Amino acid sequence: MDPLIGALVGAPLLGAGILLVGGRRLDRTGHWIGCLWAAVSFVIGVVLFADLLSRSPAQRTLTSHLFTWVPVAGFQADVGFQLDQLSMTFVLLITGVGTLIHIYSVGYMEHDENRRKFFGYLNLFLAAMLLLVLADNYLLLYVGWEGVGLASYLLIGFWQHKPSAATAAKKAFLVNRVGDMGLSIAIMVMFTTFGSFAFRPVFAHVGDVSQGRLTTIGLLLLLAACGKSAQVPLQSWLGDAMEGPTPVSALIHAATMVTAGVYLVVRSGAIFNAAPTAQLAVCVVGAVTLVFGAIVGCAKDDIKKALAGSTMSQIGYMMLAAGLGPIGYVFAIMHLVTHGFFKAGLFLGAGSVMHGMNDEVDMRRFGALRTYMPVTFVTFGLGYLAIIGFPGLSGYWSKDKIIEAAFAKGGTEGWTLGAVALVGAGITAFYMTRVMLMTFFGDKRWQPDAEGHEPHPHESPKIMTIPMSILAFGSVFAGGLFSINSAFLKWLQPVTGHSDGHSPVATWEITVATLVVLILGVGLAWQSYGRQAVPAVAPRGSLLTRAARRDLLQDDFNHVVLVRGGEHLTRSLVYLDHTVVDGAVNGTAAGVGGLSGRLRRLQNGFVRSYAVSMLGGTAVLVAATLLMRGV
Amino acid sequence: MSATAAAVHSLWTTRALADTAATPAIPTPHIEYAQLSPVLIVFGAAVLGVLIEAFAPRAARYAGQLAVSVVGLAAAFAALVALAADGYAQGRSHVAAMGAVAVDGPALFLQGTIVLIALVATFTFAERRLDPVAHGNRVDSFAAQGSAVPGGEQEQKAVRAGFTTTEVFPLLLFAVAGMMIFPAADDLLTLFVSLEVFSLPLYLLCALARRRRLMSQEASVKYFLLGAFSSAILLFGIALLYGYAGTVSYGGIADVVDGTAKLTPALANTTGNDALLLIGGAMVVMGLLFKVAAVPFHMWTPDVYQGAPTPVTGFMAAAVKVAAFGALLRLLYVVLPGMRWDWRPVMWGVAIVTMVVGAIIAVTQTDVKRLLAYSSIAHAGFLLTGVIAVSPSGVSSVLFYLVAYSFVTLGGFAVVTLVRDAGGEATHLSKWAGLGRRSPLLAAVFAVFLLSFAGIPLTAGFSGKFAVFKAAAQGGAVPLVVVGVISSAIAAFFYIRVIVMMFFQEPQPQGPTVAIPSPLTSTAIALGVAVTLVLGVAPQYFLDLAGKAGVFVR
Amino acid sequence: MNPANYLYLSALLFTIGAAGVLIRRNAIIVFMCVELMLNACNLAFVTFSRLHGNLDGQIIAFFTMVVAAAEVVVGLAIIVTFFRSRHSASVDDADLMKL
Amino acid sequence: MSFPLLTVTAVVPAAGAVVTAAVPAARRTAAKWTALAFALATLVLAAVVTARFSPGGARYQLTESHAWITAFGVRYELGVDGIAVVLVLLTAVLVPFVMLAGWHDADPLETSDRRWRPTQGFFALILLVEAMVVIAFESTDVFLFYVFFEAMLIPMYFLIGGFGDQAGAHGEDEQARQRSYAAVKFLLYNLVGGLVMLAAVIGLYAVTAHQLGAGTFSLPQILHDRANGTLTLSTTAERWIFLGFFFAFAVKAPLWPLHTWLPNAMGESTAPVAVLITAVVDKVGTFAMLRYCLQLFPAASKWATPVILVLAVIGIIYGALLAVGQRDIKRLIAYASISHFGFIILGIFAMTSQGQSGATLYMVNHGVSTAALLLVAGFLISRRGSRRIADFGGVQKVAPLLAGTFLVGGLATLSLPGLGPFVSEFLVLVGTFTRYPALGVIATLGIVLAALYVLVLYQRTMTGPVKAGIEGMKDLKVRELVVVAPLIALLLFLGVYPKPVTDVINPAVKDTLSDVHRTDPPPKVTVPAVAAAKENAK
Repeated sequence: MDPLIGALVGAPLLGAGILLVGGRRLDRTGHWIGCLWAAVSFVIGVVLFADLLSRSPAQRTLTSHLFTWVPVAGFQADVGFQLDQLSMTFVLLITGVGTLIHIYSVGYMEHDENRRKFFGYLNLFLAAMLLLVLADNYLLLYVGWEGVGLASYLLIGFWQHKPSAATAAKKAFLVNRVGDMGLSIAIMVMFTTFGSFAFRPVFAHVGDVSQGRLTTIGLLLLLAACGKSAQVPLQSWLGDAMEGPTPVSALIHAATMVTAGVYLVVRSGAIFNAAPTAQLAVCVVGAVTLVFGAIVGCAKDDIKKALAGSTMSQIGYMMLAAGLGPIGYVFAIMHLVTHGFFKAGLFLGAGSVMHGMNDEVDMRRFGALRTYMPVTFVTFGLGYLAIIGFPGLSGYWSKDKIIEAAFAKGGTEGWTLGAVALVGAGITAFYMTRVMLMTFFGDKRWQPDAEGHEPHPHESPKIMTIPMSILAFGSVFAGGLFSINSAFLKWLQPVTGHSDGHSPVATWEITVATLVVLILGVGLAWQSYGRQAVPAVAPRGSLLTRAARRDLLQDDFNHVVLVRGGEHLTRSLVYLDHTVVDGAVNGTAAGVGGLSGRLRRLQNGFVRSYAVSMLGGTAVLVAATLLMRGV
Repeated sequence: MSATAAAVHSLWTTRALADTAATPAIPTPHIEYAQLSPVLIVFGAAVLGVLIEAFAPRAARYAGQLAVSVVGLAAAFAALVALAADGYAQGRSHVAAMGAVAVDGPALFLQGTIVLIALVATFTFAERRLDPVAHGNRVDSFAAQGSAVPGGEQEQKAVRAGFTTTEVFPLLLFAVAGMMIFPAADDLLTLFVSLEVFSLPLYLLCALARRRRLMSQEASVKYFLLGAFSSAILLFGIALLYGYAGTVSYGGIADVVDGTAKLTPALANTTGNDALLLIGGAMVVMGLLFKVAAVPFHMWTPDVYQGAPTPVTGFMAAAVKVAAFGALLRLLYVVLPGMRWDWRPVMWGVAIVTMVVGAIIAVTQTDVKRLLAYSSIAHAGFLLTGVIAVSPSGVSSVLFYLVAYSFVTLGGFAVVTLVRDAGGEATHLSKWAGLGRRSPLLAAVFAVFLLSFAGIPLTAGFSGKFAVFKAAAQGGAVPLVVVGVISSAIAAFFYIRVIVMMFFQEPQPQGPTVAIPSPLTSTAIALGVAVTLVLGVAPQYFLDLAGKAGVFVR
Repeated sequence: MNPANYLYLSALLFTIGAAGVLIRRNAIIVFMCVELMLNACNLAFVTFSRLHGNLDGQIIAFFTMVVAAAEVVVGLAIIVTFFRSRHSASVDDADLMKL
Repeated sequence: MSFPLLTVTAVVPAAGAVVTAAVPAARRTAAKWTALAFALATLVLAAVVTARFSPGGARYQLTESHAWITAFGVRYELGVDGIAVVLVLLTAVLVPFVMLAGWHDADPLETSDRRWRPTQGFFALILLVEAMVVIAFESTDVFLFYVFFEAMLIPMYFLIGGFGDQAGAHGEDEQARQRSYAAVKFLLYNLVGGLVMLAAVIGLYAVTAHQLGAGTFSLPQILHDRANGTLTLSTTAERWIFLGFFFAFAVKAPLWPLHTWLPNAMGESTAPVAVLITAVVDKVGTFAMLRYCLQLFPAASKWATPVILVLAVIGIIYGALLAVGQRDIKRLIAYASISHFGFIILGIFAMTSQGQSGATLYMVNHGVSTAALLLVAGFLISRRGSRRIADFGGVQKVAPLLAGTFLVGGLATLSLPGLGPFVSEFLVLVGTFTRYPALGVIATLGIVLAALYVLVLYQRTMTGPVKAGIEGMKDLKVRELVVVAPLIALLLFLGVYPKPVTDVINPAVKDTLSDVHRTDPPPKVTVPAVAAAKENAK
């Protein structure tokens, strides 16, 4: 079985290699090759899953050590994999959703001459993501970590001729790099602490280390997670990332990559459990982000950006849960999976809409589409219900659990976090309803695009709608299935561990509360977007709205402080390098030259002055000699 | 003879006999002709040259002179080798000619060097392919008739008649003979006389350029006046030393300095008076520093080097340095070692000033010959660092450096003679722009010489520099080494500048042409390159040679 | 009288000669001043010879004279050609080459 | 005596230089092929050297020792340790690519002058540099090393000054001026460094001569004599001599603030020559720090370590920031290199096995990655006839292959995991962090800045709408692909499986560390790392 783990990563990597090296001659078949390798890895994943199920819960950890990577004295980095329930869950999510989105993209990217490259990148992403979740040590995880970063860079900037896309890609990579810095430093600390950075030895010796160090490691890991999972304060790139093709947004920036941060935290549970401060930090970040994202989501008119905001906020939920420790780990992952389904579904829906509307993204120019693209409407709608946590659908099962767990943390922390999570649920309901109404209901607000083509909304081809439907199915039933006598909990528990915190409030009370805020949110949205017509141009809106439209001014802050500041710094440094550092050297040269010119004048061509210098010299010579003797 | 006469004679003689008892008989001097043969051969050749000038028909002179010079010098070199082989370099080295001339390692080594330099110089003197043919006669770089007024009627005639100044060869030979004695001189009188013997011909040679005669004559006048001035000072120094020691022989003075010689108390007020010693010593040293062109006695160098006919410049730059440093070494190591604590600090100062000033002034030069002049000054400074290390390794390092330097210098000036335009040699640097394009080989050769001057590894210059600096450092003069290093960095700058000119700049439209030399000049240049590379890559043999020759007889 | 006085005299002559070299413009005169210096040396030699009671000094004096003579020959030749080509014997006119 | 393999490895390119230079002017192509043939022969020899070298064995292997200049106590001593081997191999690998990339760089514009033979000169000089660099890596005699350390400046100088690219921001004359300025600056900077070192070398000789009776430059002998106490440097002497050596190497490396010659030199010279400078010649500097500074003067090295480390870190950040601020592609890469050299020096003087192995590996990786990036940049520049970033834009639209390879080179430069540089950079950082956490963290900032300047460069040149002057741009030719593809393959290999290289390096590093009496700081919790790996692997 073990070699299969390697094959899991190898298959899409091979695909990527073929597609990128193969060149133009593969243009015609490229996309199918891509889908093929994605599917292969999914199949392998399923096989391995079956294998795991066939074992007793304690035996469900497979490892395979490929080769020694970097051996330098104490520093032993290996290329080795570890497949346990946690990574298995991710493998299935990644390969499954991944494959679906591959297929969807065949249709969506049909008219793009670089489709082959696109699939190459997608495969590359799958490989990197699988490496990330399968690595058995942090350094290899780091490789996958940056690998997905690269894939996301390439895919966001896929339409490189669009400056906005190129900029967004660059921004994404840079912000991620800041996070990666955290991860790499964390690894260094681990190495200096444990003399290793592989999961087993590190987790095994957590006990023998001062809490301070663990907190440091934890916070550094959190920094990394923030970068990858677009958590405050490193969230600013996700919105721009929507410049990429929609399937990318669905796969990378909704379902899988952005959730890597959550994976990192849960995977490092052993460390976090021993470092409460770090855990609290995770909770806070999560809580802040879930509100932040939700607010942003409310204000955006760009459908994808709105969804991006919601992604942020949902991941905030997961982070919050992960920060709660054993109480929350399982639910974090569970929400991650369900979110994978419905958010991917929503994005694909959005993509389908854009596909029908000449790539229009402004919701104020949609409206009344439900009749024109029914399948999209239905799938999107189901995803909508799922995300707002409509009772019985996936989101309900996972999100409520998180809210419950937040309360269960106990103490004021518990109450605050719980409250925040609850409010977040309400806002979620609001902005999702808003998206729903503005897109599919109301009256037509369509407008010709730049080239003046009137939009002719139409249902997307089967190849796109089928994946959408499958995802919709998932977003409806996944949560339920997981929760049947808490199968998911039992499945993950051996890895993450679990404890039922004693919630100060009963489960039913929370459910009721959630429903209440949900109805409030929906109602509010209906009030402002359903009852009255949506203006084609955005009204000025309140201060908060305007701030939210600008991602709550976070970008402006970055721009002023980092970009401007950086520019000034570099410009002054360039000047300094030229004038001071180099100037010193050239100055010396000039000085010698000047001195030379001055000394030259002594050579005035007159014999007599030469004679003077000779006689003077002799006098000095004599005097000096006498002086030496002191006569 | 008649009786009266005899009587008268007897009268005289008896009286003479009467006081012969009082006056001691003066012994007939005993001269070791064999050991002095090299010098004597060269002198003989010179005299022969004069005779040729006097009696041979014009047409025959050039060939005759060339033959005599070459043969004479070759013979002299052979004699030197023979002497060295007989072990005069080490074991049997002693003072010949009644204590006038030393025959020892350094002397033989330096004389050999000088003779070889002279041989190469003879070739460059004899070069007749460079200047355009004048009225059907091949001409060399010397004036048709030295006495004729530049541009005057008489000169026209001389040129038309195809006159050439073949006197240069005997002059060269006389100078060489003087130079050979100079480093071997073992008493101050010989020192002074030989100094004049090689200086006077050089004064004349400087005045004999075919092109730019005014500059040539000016150079000659400057050189002559300053040279005479310096030799006068030197002579006064000698007088004082004589007054101090009562003798002018190196050995004698050294004994007095060491206090080994017993002094007549009656004369104690003058004899052994340190003031005389110090002042006299300083003045003599100054005379030698003038010849080696050390700051502040260097000012004649650029002007003379620029004005003199380039072959002469090359000869002077190489040979005079060798001879003068030889004499300086002998003076400081044989006569004044006892008072090294007095002169060493002073020489420190001179060395530092020489290195730094030479290098710095050169930075802004625009004329190749002046540039090389200043570089020669800087090199004098480097050599002085070797002199200051009072140790055998110091001597040998200086000897080695002199060989390396002199042949590269000869080659360098030989190259300068080849780059010509309408007005003769094109010595202004701006004219050298793009030479690397026009004739890569020549430019490459000159670049090699420059790199050697700059002391880049794998060239003779580096080996020499390393040798002297090493000796200095071992002699405890580390600061001097540091200064040397810094000034060689400065020096590198202007050597590089020339290379930049030659290779990285576009050639100018009416730039100079490169004359195709005869085998004579080619030999000189080739030899320069050979020495540069051999001494740079495999210097061991020559270092040993210099090392063996590193001990002075006393 | 004290022979040392001869030394003072010679030193004086030497100084005068040197001063002349520095001060006078005419090449001939400059040269003559050099000769004067040489003769100052001679005086010194002879005096010392007398003091030491050996003949070396006097012999050297003769040598010096010969050398001086030779110098005159060469020197005058040079100076004359110089004069003929410039119609001036002023050493200050000899400044074609400088810097 | 055995076959003088090392000598031959150096002699072959030297001979090649002579032969190539001798090819008549008209037969330009013949000259190129001759040169390439010799370069490949050298590569084969280098491979043989590597094969014959046994990592576990003696410290210096394949040694040769002959008297050279006994008067100076100089011997012709060759010998390679693991570090030297990999660097020799790197040199031998890069030179053929440099030649291929510069295939047409030295074709004379007008073929009228029969005697003017720039092409022959160009290739001959490259071979000459290779020969000198190789012997410098191989020599175990300080003087021998110094000789070639200095001598290699001359051919480099002619390469820089003689063959600049015609793609400056200014006119032709200004171009020439700039170029010769750069060449002179390069030469003088390094010459001054070298001369300072000369003083130190002489000092070393004086000391050894004074204590051992006969002066010596032989590294093994000096080490041996120091070990058994017959040779002891006084603290002050050791420090002064160390500074003399280090100054020269710091100029060559280059270490901040002695770096300013590099941007000029790399900016004005053609891309292949720039590669030669930064990927081959500069390595001699860092290599020499590792071999001579640390081994000859351990105490002084430790004494100077704090300052050097700080300078190195400054260099990392400073170089990266200036790279961000550049408007000229080649200058940008030059400043990036300065930043990378900061990393290398940091690794060397962190004095941990990770640091030094990382630094050595870094030399290799930096060589390859910079070569890839610079050469592609060169193709780009020669197509557009300009080095100014502003003159480019949207290249990926017209020349996707060019853009792609450029991106890979860039990603290597920002040390993306999976490509060689990542491994070495991480090793250096870890190695530094274990002993100097603060410096390690600051240095880590460098990876963010690296991402910044690389991606900004890529964005401005390759993405966005196609700029005027780019429309007609051709994609990579076969020859160019032959140059780039292997380099990229090499980068991937080094990134995925560097073990073969580290296995060669590690023993040498171990010896060096024992010379400076340094051991790695142990982890807080003693998990025997290998055991941990095993435990992990089971």
